[in-house]
Amino acid sequence: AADAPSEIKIGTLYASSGRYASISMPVHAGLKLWAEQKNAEGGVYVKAFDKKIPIKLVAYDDQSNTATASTLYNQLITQDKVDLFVADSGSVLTAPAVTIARDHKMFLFDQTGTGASFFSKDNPYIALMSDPVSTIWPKPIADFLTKDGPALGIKRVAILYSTNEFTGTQANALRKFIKEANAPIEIVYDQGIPTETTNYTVILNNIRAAKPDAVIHLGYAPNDIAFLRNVQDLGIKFPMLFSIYAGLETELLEKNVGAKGLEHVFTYVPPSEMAYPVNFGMNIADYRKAWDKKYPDGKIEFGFNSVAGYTTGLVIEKTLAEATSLDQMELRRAVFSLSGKLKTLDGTFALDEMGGQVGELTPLGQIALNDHGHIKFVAIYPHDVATGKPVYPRP
Amino acid sequence: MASEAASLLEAKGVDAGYGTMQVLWGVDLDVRPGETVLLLGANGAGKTTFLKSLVGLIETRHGQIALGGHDVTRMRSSDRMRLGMTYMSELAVFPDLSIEENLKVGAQALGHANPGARTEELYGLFPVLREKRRNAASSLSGGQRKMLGIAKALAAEPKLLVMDEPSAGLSPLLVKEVLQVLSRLQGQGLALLIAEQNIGFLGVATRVFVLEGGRIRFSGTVAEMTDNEALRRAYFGLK
Amino acid sequence: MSPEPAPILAVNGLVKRFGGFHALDGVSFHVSAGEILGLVGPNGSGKTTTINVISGLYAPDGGTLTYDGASIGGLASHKLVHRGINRTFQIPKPFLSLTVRQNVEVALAYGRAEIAPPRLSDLLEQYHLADLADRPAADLNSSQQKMLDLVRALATRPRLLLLDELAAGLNPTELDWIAGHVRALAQSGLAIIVVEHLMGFIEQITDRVIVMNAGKDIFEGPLAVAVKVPQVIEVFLGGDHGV
Amino acid sequence: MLAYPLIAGVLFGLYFSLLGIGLNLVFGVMRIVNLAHGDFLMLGAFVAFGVFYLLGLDPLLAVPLAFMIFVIVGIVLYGLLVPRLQGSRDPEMLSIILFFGLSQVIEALVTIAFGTSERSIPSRELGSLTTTVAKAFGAKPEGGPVEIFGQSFPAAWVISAAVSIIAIALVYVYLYRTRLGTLTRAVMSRRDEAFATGINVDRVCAAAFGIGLGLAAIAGVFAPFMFGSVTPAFGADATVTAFVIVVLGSLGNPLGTALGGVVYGICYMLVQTYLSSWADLLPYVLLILVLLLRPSGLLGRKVRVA
Amino acid sequence: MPDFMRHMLVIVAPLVAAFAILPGVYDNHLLLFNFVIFLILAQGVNIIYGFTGYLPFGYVGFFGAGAYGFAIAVMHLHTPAPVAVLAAGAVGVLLGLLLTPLLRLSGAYFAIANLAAALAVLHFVANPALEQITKGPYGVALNGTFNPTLAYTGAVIILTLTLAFVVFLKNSSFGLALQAVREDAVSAAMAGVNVVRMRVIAWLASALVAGLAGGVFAWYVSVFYPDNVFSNDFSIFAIVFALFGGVATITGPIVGVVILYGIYNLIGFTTPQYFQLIYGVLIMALVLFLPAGLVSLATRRGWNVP
Ligand SMILES: Nc1ncnc2c1ncn2[C@@H]1O[C@H](COP(=O)(O)OP(=O)(O)OP(=O)(O)O)[C@@H](O)[C@H]1O
Ligand SMILES: Nc1ncnc2c1ncn2[C@@H]1O[C@H](COP(=O)(O)OP(=O)(O)OP(=O)(O)O)[C@@H](O)[C@H]1O
Ligand SMILES: [Mg+2]
Ligand SMILES: [Mg+2]
Repeated sequence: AADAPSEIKIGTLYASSGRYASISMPVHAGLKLWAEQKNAEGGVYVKAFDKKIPIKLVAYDDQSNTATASTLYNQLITQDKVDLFVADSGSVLTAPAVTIARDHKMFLFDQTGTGASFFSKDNPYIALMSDPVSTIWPKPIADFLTKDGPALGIKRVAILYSTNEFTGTQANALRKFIKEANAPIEIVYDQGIPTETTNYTVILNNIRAAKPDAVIHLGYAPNDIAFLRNVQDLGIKFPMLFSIYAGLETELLEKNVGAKGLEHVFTYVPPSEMAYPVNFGMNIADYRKAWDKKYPDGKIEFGFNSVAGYTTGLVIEKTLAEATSLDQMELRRAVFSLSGKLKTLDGTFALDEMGGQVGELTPLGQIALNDHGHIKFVAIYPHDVATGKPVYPRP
Repeated sequence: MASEAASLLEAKGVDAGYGTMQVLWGVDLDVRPGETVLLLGANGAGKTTFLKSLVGLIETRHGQIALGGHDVTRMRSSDRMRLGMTYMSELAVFPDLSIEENLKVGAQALGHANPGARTEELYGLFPVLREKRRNAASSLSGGQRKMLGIAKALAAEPKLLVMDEPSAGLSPLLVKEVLQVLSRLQGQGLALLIAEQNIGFLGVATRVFVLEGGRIRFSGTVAEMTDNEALRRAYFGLK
Repeated sequence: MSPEPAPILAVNGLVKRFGGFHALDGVSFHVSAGEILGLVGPNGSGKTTTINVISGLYAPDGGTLTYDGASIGGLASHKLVHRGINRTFQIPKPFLSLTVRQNVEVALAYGRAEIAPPRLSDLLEQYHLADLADRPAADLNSSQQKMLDLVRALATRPRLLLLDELAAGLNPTELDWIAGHVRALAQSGLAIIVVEHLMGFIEQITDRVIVMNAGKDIFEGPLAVAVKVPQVIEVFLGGDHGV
Repeated sequence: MLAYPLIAGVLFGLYFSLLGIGLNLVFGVMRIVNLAHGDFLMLGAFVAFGVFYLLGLDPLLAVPLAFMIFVIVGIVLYGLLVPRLQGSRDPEMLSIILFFGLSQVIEALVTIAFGTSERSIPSRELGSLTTTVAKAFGAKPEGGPVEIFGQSFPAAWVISAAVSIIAIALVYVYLYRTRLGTLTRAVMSRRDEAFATGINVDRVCAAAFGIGLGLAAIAGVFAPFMFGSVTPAFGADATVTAFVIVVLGSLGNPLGTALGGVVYGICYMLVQTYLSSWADLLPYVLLILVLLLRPSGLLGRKVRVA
Repeated sequence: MPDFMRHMLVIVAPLVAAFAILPGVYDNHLLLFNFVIFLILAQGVNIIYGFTGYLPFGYVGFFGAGAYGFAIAVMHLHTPAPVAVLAAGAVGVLLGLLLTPLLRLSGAYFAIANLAAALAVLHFVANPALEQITKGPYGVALNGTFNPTLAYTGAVIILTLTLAFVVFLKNSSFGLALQAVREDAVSAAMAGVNVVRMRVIAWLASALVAGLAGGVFAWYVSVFYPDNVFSNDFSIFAIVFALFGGVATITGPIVGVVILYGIYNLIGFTTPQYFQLIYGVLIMALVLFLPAGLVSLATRRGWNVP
């Protein structure tokens, strides 16, 4: 091909401060790690020009402010004229990018914005890189409860969720899956609470009064931290306790809740614990090493989100190697062509027709402590990936 | 030199004003220990402004102010007052504090630890204040506030008391009582500098200064003032 | 004696309480157009409170207020202003950051509509505020602010004017000057209630005074008579006094 | 069912009072809208992290330490910022901008220094030095829950409520029983008259400002225990909550803040129990209702207008 | 009213013309759009704070309500977008009416109660129980109406109307009366001003302006969450911009937005690393060294700033 550019411009945002900083920064750090690693190798192979070209990451700080994010997204497209357009993480900060991408006919590499409203048949300009869409995410929990639960003695389930898009959608999905299964499972407590909630003592007291066999808590990391700490502070032992971030941001939770507080907690098993076989990019162990080397000060936690950012990088790399031009619809075609074929440390990359991620699913697992008090994961459901049996009820 | 050392308060060539507007032009005034000086002047002549610059509430742009022999021209108000001068402003009270607390603050601002006995004495002067001593000062009527203001300024047992229109708004009865109180305090050696319009105060004054348009127009004894036909006409009103 | 004109304002048994404290405890008096009524009494006897109630700042807790034949107790201040009642404040309350001119302009624009407004420049001139017209009211000292209060009140074209210690802080010459103005206003047909502690001033301008004590009216009549009433002397004047 | 949220409301409410009391001082005395109040709370939490993770000591020791540090920080900041601010025409409103800027700076610096992620301290570490004290409250050793009227509550709640009561009592003593406090209230009441009375207004205000920040920092020490974790962005929400509590109780009155906190706490817990998804709506509705019924807060009083 | 026409010609017309032309020369239309939005909001703050002294700390409540008003009109009533913008304005006014009792409060009490009201509206709108109507926390996606060019035009029209209203306030006895009310409500009443009605009118006008702005904002962005349109950053920015420029003038808030929001974006584009830090320091420095707002530079010299 003719005039190859001297660099491929990838535009993205991050939030160094504010409400969403703690989810945005690890994702962005993962993406940056990928970019720097590639540039150290002289760039990425771009099929459109049939050569290796360095990457230029154009990244602005939106400070968790969505109005700022909108202008900055626009800046990336209209002024910086980036070749590839990557959203900030989390649904709230991704939301403005969705419209803008569509308006400017730019294909949006959506890192972790799982909002159901982003994906529609009439919008071809988006695909979700690493998180499963919220509507299918809790399937393994529901299946475990309805299929294995009754035999274990799980009959009464409590659902507590934070009323935001991310966890609210999961709660709706979970409820639906349980009802559809027609299993002898009763939902004895089902409450949404504000996402800003940071103390659960009174709520826990109410849940306890409902005498559930399993408590499913769906909330963000700070919710999980406060929730699990309160459970510990009150000395309550629910027979089964599920929390999302015990698995997704294990390090963070371990720091804040302590290993003891996580023992026997059910959670999603993150890619870092599954050691998925990869056919592209670093595997989890190598990535961890690279991460620790680049971010030794521990200001940004290694976890699910850091894997997500790196995964975005890998998808982009593979896309560039696949696309015959940098035309946005061609990029889309290339991304979708990877579906089901690309296997990264985050699992199998697979998209539904609207761009939702359906491949990188997270099994249900349970946290156990080894003899040294270190955390390890036992995958429980689905059975084909299971590495052990659940400990139920919690001793 | 001897007379200078004898002055308790001495202002020389004071210029002061607000923002771009100069109000005072080279004002000279002195108060000797135990003396009562009356500052007269028309509405807007600059009496209040001058008192404020004496006690340090506004900056003195030129000139010097000495208090008990110390140059205090650049001193902040709280430090000046610690030298033994208190000020009764036109506002005079802390509206959100009770009467009793107002008196306490008056005393404590200058470091008097136990104002208790003094407070009783002041209540003796103004019984209505004792009656309302737990009420917020904001509930007081205009004249009651004046009483409180006077009492508050006295609570600190100053050597020199600077008062801005103590009689404005007081009933005739109270004006008389205030005059009595002041002459009693004079007897105890308190020096007074009073900006007033009420010529009743001439009775207790030793000397008079008259401000006009921000300049001293006259200074002298009460007798000298009453002898001056033009001044009488201007400041005593003609009937 | 000519028959008394019908009063423009009649106050009957007015009561105002603050918590358990009776600031007004049954005050009655009346005032007619063209008349200057003095309202005097010891500090805290309820003079300002009377004015506050008449001008609608506080609703009365008892008694009646009849203005122009209609009851006005509890009406909002601005409505009373539109009917022709206005006042000055003992502690003046101008619009501090507006200029003197703007202070008066507001009153000119929102005052009583029936009457053609007086000329702003005349008003300022008369009360010695013309030089200060374009300065913020915060730059005025308290007596100038009181004059501004008065000018603002006049700008609303009142028929009943309540003056709360307008003259406190003026020297005798200035008192004469303001007395002349107040008399002229009364001659032009205004009813005026004057609260003041300066007996000379009161003597000079009023025909009749009401002496208040502890929320009640204890005397009505000429000041010359009042000064001989023992109770008035005891609570208000003290000993002998020269008018 | 009702007893639990009520007791919880009182305990947590007392902590809420602690959250607001420093703000009340600063606002009441200087009419400064300290939008960075929550950021000082956050910094207080970081003092606790330091005491625990660097020195390995009981985080309770961070209470006096944080107080002292931030009293000094407050006095210095006062000198740098406030006199200049007071010289302007409308200091109360400008303080909003100034302290908004300060809050941005604090959050940015802390983020640069420590990163953005959540931090906390294990619950049982709070009061580890003073298990005797905890036992006196009926706690089992190792920071187990505390029984009150047969209901169990996190030990941290009880400890912070106790500290809060002590702090409020001390603020009350300071304001109403000490010389400095009387002068402070005089300044609160009318600044210009305070100058005229000979009060060293700057010194009085610097002290109040310092104490206000110190109290914020103390509240911050407990934040990781009461809110699970703390991030550098924690400040903004905390500031809002603190304002709500202070205004609920009425400005300038520490007892009002105590009452405001407890009322807030009880309502919060009741709503969380009976209408949990509306829990965040109700405190605000409560505030509005209280203010409409008593426009100057629960303990506010009416002022004479003319 | 010659001053009215002169101000319209000298200030409003060039500004509106500039924003009509700019999209042709500068491609980041959303940046321009946000400028217009903040110009509207800052003037809205000017109307209520500058002219009546009520600081609307929760101004975003009207903005967010307007945005949801727009969304609901489009989703449920299928109105065309311009009509939905009017509906958004109506929602703002309705919310304003609902909140008129707040005007009984003053100073910080009002500011905080207003903030509480905004948060209450946010939590109300975002409650899952209202999913059928507002989509609760799950966010709104409006497909049929998406049209950035028209939405931008709408915003410029709203800006023009808002400015015209401010010019009117500045040049009418109505505006003067509002300022009188701000200075002293009792005296204003004695000047014959119906204080309550004045305040309510200004309040509703300012609510209308924010509601309309929220409506066009929703129209432009199409996809948003409650957190997006109820972010209190909108309130704080609008207030900071207005105060920084100088309230109770026409030009102050304009200058404030152009400079501060300009710098804000400039920092964002050029030095992203320490964005927050630099912006915070800058704001503090401005307050300390230019405390009375930018227009004071001129007024101090005795110039009259419209
Ligand atoms: N805070 C202020 N800002 C600007 N100008 C002021 C201020 N206070 C007073 N002035 C002006 O200074 C001049 C002198 O005022 P000052 O108060 O000193 O007069 P005064 O002699 O005390 O009069 P009065 O007898 O009325 O009390 C007046 O013209 C007044 O307008
Ligand atoms: N808003 C209020 N709250 C509580 N008490 C009040 C209030 N207004 C007035 N009072 C009380 O009512 C009494 C009468 O006050 P008022 O101001 O009417 O007196 P006044 O006759 O005007 O006195 P002065 O001549 O000193 O101005 C006083 O004792 C005062 O403390
Ligand atoms: Mg004076
Ligand atoms: Mg009075």
